[in-house]
Amino acid sequence: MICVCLQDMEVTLIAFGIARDILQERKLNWELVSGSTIGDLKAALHATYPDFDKLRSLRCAVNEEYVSDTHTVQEGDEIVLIPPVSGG
Amino acid sequence: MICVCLQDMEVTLIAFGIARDILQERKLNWELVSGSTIGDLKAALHATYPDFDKLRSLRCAVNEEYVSDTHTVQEGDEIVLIPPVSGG
Amino acid sequence: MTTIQQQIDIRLTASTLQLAAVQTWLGEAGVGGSCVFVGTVRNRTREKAVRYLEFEAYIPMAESEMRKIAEQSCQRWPLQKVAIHHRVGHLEIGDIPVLIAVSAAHRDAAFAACRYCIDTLKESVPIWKKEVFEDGEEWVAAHP
Amino acid sequence: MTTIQQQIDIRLTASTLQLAAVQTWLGEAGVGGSCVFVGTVRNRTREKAVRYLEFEAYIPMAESEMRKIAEQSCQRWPLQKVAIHHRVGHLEIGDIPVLIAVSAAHRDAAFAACRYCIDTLKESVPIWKKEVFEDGEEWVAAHP
Repeated sequence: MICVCLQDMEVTLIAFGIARDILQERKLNWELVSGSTIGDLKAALHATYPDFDKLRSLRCAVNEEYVSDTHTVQEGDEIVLIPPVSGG
Repeated sequence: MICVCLQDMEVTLIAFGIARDILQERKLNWELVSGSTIGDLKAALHATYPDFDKLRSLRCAVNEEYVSDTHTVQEGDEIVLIPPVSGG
Repeated sequence: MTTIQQQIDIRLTASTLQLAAVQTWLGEAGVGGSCVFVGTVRNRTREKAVRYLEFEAYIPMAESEMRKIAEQSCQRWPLQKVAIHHRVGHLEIGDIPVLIAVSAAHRDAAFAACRYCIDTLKESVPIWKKEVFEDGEEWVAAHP
Repeated sequence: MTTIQQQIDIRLTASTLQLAAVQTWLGEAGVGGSCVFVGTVRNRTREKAVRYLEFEAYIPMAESEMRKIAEQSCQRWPLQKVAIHHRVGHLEIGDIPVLIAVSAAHRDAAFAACRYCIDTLKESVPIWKKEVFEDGEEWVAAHP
């Protein structure tokens, strides 16, 4: 992906399970407009990687806690992409 | 106990748990009028051993199956006295 | 083809009950989930210290009632295996008097059947537990 | 005085899970009954033969979510001990991916809490299971 638009915040995405297969990376730097929410990030991910549309769900975690779509992303956040879990 | 009344049927009682303590025997021969039911036997036992009144329940089994109070006793039956069970 | 006999393991024994033995046995099935209930001899009943317990059983009928419970469970839920093991004789604090293991493709069935087995065992299986205290003894649940 | 930390045993490990280890641990409590749930790797999913499974976890969060589940259980029910153990890495058919053990004075609480733990674990703990077949592989439950 070549990102040519001007952005003012960078976060790190960490992907597990099928999310890692979709990104083809465990870790990926990602640029976002300042003030973006988790919902904004997910929309951008779905636009860039349409395979996310096929998942049953996609949750995100920051600091080892689930965060909702309305959560505001901070510069430098490590955002963990959590596709449907299947432990047990 | 001395049983002087005329009876025409003998069964064997087998007692477990607190029923054995009450009878002070594991096995006891018992005489009954022909055609008696389990209910009749239990009434006779309660009359002879009032400690049975203190139990939460008293069930009987014949041929390794529970039998109801209306079950008719047969000559020679082995009747197992089953006080409240407490396995597990 | 698995028959109901191969699925069911009933034991009434004076030997120590072991979870490890059940693990091996459950592992032989193509199971998804197993629910195991383990009873343990409690160290206190109504504030009196229990020194040890004696379990007495009317053995042939106890085995037959345990088998009935397992068979009823297999009829009522889609199960793969049911084990019902019970100790008799002398038990110390911490020993396992009862061990029930139920395996099924789906955990709903495993939980429901395991619960059914222990509840029904406590109602219908002719086994009696005597608690022995420092100053006496008592048949459990005999009196209201 | 038992604290909540002593009651809870959380493990996310690449080593074999053993029921026997849980038996010893449960035996230390003054328990009445324990309910144990044991997952087992199934040998068939939708008619395709599974060769083996790979479990991946977001380890720090998985441990923290497992601990939350155990703590919530202790708050909601009168429990003595809660163990939640989960495997990661390569698992063969018949291996145990998850083992949950809950002990309580009364079996109602043990059954309810054990059920809550496995249900909640399957919803919220970031662990992912990949089934590997002869002709491919698949992340379980990823797609609708």
